[in-house]
Amino acid sequence: MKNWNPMLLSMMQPIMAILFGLTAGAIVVSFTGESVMECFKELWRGAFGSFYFLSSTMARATPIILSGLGIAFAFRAGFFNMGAEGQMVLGGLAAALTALHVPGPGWVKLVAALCAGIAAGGMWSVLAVWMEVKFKVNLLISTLLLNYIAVLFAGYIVSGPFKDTSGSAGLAQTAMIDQGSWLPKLYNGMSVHAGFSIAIGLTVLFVLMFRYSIVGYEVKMLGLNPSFAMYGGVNRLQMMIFSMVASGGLAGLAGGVEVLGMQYRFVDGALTMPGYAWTALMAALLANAHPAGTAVCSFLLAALQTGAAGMERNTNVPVELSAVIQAVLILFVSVKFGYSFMRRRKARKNNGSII
Amino acid sequence: MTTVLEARQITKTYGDFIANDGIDFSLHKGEIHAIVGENGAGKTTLMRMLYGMEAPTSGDIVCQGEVKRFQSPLEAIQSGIGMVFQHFMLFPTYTVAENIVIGNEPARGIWFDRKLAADRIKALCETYQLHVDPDQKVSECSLGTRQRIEILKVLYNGADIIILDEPTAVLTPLEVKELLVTIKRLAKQGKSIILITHKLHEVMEAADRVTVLRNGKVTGTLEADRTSAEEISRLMVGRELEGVARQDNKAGEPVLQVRKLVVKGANGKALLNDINFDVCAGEIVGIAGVSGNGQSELVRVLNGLIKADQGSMLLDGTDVTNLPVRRIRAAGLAHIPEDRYLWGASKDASVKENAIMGHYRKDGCHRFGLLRHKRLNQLVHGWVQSFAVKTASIHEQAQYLSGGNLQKLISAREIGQHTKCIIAAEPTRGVDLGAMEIIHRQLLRKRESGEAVLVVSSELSEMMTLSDRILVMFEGEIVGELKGKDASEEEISLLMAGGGRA
Amino acid sequence: MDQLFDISLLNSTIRMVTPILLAALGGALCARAGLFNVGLEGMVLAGAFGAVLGNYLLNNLFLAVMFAIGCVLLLSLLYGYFTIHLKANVIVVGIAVNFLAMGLTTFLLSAVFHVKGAYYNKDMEGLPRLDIPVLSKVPVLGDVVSGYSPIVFCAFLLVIVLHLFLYRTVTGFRLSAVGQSPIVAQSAGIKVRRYQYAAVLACGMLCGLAGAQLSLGQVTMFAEGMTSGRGFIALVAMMLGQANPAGIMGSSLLFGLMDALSIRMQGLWLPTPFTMMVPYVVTIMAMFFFKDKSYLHGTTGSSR
Amino acid sequence: GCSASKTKDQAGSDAETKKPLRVALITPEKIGVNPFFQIMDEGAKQAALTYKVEQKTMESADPNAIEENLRVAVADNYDLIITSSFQAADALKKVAAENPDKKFIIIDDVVDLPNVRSAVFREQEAAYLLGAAAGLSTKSDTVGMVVAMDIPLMKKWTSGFEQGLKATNPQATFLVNYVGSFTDPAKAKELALVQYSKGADFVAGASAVGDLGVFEAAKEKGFFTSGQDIDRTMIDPQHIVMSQLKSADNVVIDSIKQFVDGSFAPGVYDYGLKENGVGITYVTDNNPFITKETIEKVLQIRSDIISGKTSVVNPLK
Ligand SMILES: Nc1ncnc2c1ncn2[C@@H]1O[C@H](COP(=O)(O)OP(=O)(O)OP(=O)(O)O)[C@@H](O)[C@H]1O
Ligand SMILES: Nc1ncnc2c1ncn2[C@@H]1O[C@H](COP(=O)(O)OP(=O)(O)OP(=O)(O)O)[C@@H](O)[C@H]1O
Ligand SMILES: [Mg+2]
Ligand SMILES: [Mg+2]
Repeated sequence: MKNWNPMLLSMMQPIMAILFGLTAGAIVVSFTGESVMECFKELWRGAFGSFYFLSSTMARATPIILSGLGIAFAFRAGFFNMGAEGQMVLGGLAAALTALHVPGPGWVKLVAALCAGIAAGGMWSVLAVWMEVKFKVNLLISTLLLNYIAVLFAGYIVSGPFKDTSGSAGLAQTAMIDQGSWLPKLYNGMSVHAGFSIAIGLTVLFVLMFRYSIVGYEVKMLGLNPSFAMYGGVNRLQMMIFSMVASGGLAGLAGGVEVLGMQYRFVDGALTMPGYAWTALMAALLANAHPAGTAVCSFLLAALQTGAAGMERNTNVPVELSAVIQAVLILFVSVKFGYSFMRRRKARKNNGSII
Repeated sequence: MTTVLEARQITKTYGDFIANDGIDFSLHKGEIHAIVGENGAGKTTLMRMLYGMEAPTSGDIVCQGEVKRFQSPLEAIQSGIGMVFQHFMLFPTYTVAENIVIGNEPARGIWFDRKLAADRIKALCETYQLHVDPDQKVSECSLGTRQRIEILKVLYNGADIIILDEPTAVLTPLEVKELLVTIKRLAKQGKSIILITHKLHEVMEAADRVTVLRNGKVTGTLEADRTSAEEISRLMVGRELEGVARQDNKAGEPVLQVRKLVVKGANGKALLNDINFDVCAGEIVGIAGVSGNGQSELVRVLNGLIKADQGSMLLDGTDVTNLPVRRIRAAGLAHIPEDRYLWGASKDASVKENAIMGHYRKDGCHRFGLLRHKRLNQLVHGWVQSFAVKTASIHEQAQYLSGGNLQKLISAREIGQHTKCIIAAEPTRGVDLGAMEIIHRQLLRKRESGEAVLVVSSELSEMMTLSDRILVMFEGEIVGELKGKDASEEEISLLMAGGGRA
Repeated sequence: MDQLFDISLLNSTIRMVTPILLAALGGALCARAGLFNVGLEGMVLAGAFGAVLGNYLLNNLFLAVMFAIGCVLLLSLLYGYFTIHLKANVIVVGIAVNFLAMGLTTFLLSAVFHVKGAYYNKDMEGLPRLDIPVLSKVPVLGDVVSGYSPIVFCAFLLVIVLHLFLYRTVTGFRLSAVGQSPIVAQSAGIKVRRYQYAAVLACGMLCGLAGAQLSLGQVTMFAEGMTSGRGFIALVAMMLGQANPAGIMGSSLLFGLMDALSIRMQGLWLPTPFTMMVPYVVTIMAMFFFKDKSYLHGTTGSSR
Repeated sequence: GCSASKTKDQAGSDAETKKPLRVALITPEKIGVNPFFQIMDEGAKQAALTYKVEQKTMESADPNAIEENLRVAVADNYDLIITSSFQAADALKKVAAENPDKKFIIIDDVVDLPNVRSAVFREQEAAYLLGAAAGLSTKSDTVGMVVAMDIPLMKKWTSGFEQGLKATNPQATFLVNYVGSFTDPAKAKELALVQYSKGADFVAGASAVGDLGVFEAAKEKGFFTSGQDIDRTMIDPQHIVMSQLKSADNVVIDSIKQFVDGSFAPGVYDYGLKENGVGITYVTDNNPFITKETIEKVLQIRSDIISGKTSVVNPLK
């Protein structure tokens, strides 16, 4: 029972808060003179209204869940990875290039590409670890700055050496990957692809890992009190490398999966423009870095985004306002009403509110 | 005799749990009133209410004849109440003066007059005969100095009523003596003082009256000069203390051998210099010393948390010098750390997660990289029972344990490792008498079963009850060795102060 | 190589750096109060829009800047309410504030000005350029230090003011105490929330100024998303400068100078994406030399 | 999209006679910083009025939304679905192949399917004219261009411009700087100022919203500049002396017209100077930079390009 409570709570609070957020959203909508009920209906329909929309919500949630899990993983071990975006971009790039240039049958390319994505993301985040260990560069800053470098670098690769030369050739993107090495779609004509299954599988794996495995225990202890973990024989450096590699690797996998399952090529900006990494960061923070909670929050945030697109299409709420409504909803989700109210005392004891 | 502060039928409940149950308590002007009780008896809770940090569930607080409802510590401060928390409330990066004046800074217009602050602190130091250097950074101060800073802070804010929550737990004997002298002087100057402590000899030495709490209730308020430590402890624990018996047994082969150990600090200065000693099977060796003379470093280097620059250490015949913590532990070393919140436990983890640290890699506790929860639960339950750890469940967060109970849990964990050698650093700091007995008895039992025990403590009485031999450290060196039986407090104190050097 | 350095390089560095500097100072105040403000980007954007809107509505530059500040104050009040009162996660709220600012400004752009993308009016007046009476006559120095909008001078003045504030005044002292440990500060009788709100509002003011400089000082227009990541650079500058005004000025100038240099390096020998990396790479490398990151402990959680 | 209801009402009047055709325009990004999509939207709205069709514009918030919008448009049974740019090409390839009975148009990229009509522009030809005009007019023999991003697509502008410049003024220096963003007028302005300080007396804007920054720099320092995609000269005719045009609106209007009158056919349509799909405008009166003779020369070059006498190299081929 005790074991379940925190997990249940970490899932319940966002749902509770969404209700408050919807009320606030209703106020915004009513300013535009649209029917509030109509808008929310469209918001719902755009996210879950039909199997098609549900599947695109799932597709959109895929990279968010994966990189969210990555961020949560590092966070559990006590490290803040703000570099998911760069890791994702490099992962996507590596996956695309591998799928294009590695010889062999389609599935070999696919597997190699996914591994390359993980490796690229993992290596990029290990660079930040190296700087932290060697020069005491704060992870938060280095991972943030490495994003810019990764994005610029990927932009160079696909507008220079590995540019797509078919078609109008004016585009910063790689050539299209052969159909044989695409991640299969889960349902015909729907956007959700096998990457979603990978994401769900990994979520379950992490839940189990944190509950039952030695590594999970060590990661958790390191995150809660590094000195205590070190005193008990946990090797901080090893764990730091492990968790940051896992974190970056998951973000890289998110990029790879998006490339191999959605776009079938690496397109400059296609991974950064939708703001997956930021959404993933929010999901991980909202769920307090709990893996299942992170997946649920990722899914809800993705639903919010696809729902907003649906609302845009089918009502007269201007496009710009949907961003406002999203922001308002997120603000309220972030409050975790039920939770923080119950734990206010504890928060005070814990040195205030920060993170 | 005027009553300055009074608690009338105060009750405090946390959910179903009654932390304070109809407490009546009064503090007279100019008296030192000790409050004693087991860990979790509700002492701190009562103080938090008197200081406005918590609101009583029912009952009244009467201050200078008026019923008060403090909304915040600020209001308590304004009514002349000051509190020194056991866990220091100081900003380590600020100077002593800054820490003292904060909240009530001397200012010229909007400007913070640091010079005036320092002058005022100096004057304050003179008045109360408490000496600190106003310009020193708190992070560089010893624990004793920090304690003085806390008291000065309270005095600076003009408090007439001073609450001290276990002020002596972290101090060295010398510092304790000084502190008690200070407290008595303050009482003479008209301040009223509440002193919480687990050490009855301190109560007997300093207090005018004693209030004993047990399970949230007052079991008695006594005049200190008309009672005895035995009576107090009976009221506290609800039974007679048995005392710990020591059997004579012969020391065996050396288990832990330390040779020519040198550890250098960041600036190249030797923190430990040429340390040599053995701890044999069936022997308890005590390490005494004023804090800051290298004991912490010694413990840490033995456990692999810092690296030795020279020298070697052998554990049960194998060389474990500079091995990673895990390897040293696997080779047979257990360790009760001195700072339980920093090293010894994770407040946000559950009791069980805290208890299995260091055990989870043992045979039988894991399979295919997975933890065997059933087995571990059994283990932890066993420890909780045999060490009488008060906790609602082993899945409760460790932060809800009172300090003493947490210490019992840590001791249980480390003693339960069944290693050839155990290092116990300050094993009973902040622990009540009953619990202290349990821990001492367990350490002695280890000795009797032929294991090697190294105790590091600033508590001389503890050192003398437990140790077969006592090593005294001064400035990173071992400056003397005494037989536990023949050692006198004076002798040890002299060595600790560097008297053995010449 | 002499192509790379000239006075206009310094001029352009100072102009480009001002919004970053102001936002970073605001971020530093929040960091000092224990709040890690990721919402700088959105706050500056709101300021930029507010300035143009104020100028359009009130037709007075001073009032326009005040209007910008007012707009951002509202936004930062929201930020403060959620983070301080409701204890929501600061980073999540920061990101939401960024979304909110982006959405609101584009919405209002079309609602008020009936344009999409950007509002530009040739007749709209920008902030005046100020010449410093005597200094501007001095040959080289005069060119470097004068001819900027008042906000530029204001920003550099604020560095000094904030430095004095943080290290010399009672309020600044208490603010830093709050950031170091809210619990300890509270036990010393300091009204922690009040200080946190004050810091957040001051941050809002500075971001309002930053935005006004961007949309009325540097150019005279509003374009959606015109902050283009400056808020995040400000965040980095704040961290690199250890939330200390002089340090922040140093790190902002370093970044600005590298940015200006990277412009000049375009087309020389490196492909453009690599020249564009220069400021980021140099900033990371600069951090190799700053080892004391103690102040970050409460605020971020690189190791909680 | 807020236009749907209006056109619906209008269409209601002759609803009995025949159901109006329905046209969806799906932009690959939000209509905002890029005037190209704005004029496309305007063209579609205008055509909707003229040809009495029901029209709806869907803006895609990010690249992933494009495919979804396309699919929704198909599901909602729009008769003609117009989209644009390379971002939409992959999505369109999929959706169009799955729906062979639907008619699609893609503007600014090629999708080679029997039910898709592709319209592409030869921007380099207009850029060539711009470069030629600049080459003929520059007094300092230095001209510049502020470009949004260093991506291959933008080569059509830079390379075309350079070809025109070198053809008319071989010794002229050509400065190019990249903003690194489509939405950063402040940096674009600084870049224009840098080019001015290096001696450029003409700086062409090719940086989307950033162009406004370039214009402002020109006004401040008194050099000359040009706009892009639509006629920007009226903003400040004294300094913005030319504008390079790309008539996406005309393409949209044309296509809708053909669709309505039944002459719509798939295939690749290439719009250059000849087809009036691209071009440039000049400020003719009171223009100290571009003289009458220059204009005549440029017009000559224009007809040379149209006749094929002068050929402009497509940098992307
Ligand atoms: N906020 C709280 N919520 C729930 N239980 C609490 C809370 N505060 C204290 N307790 C419980 O109340 C009891 C009394 O705690 P208190 O700190 O007063 O004990 P104490 O006498 O100071 O013990 P120690 O000697 O260890 O310091 C403990 O069992 C503790 O777990
Ligand atoms: N919010 C809370 N909820 C539950 N228990 C709490 C809460 N706050 C404090 N406690 C408990 O109240 C007691 C008092 O806490 P405090 O910080 O004073 O430690 P302490 O028991 O005095 O420590 P020590 O033994 O080291 O003396 C502890 O047992 C702590 O676990
Ligand atoms: Mg206590
Ligand atoms: Mg205690």
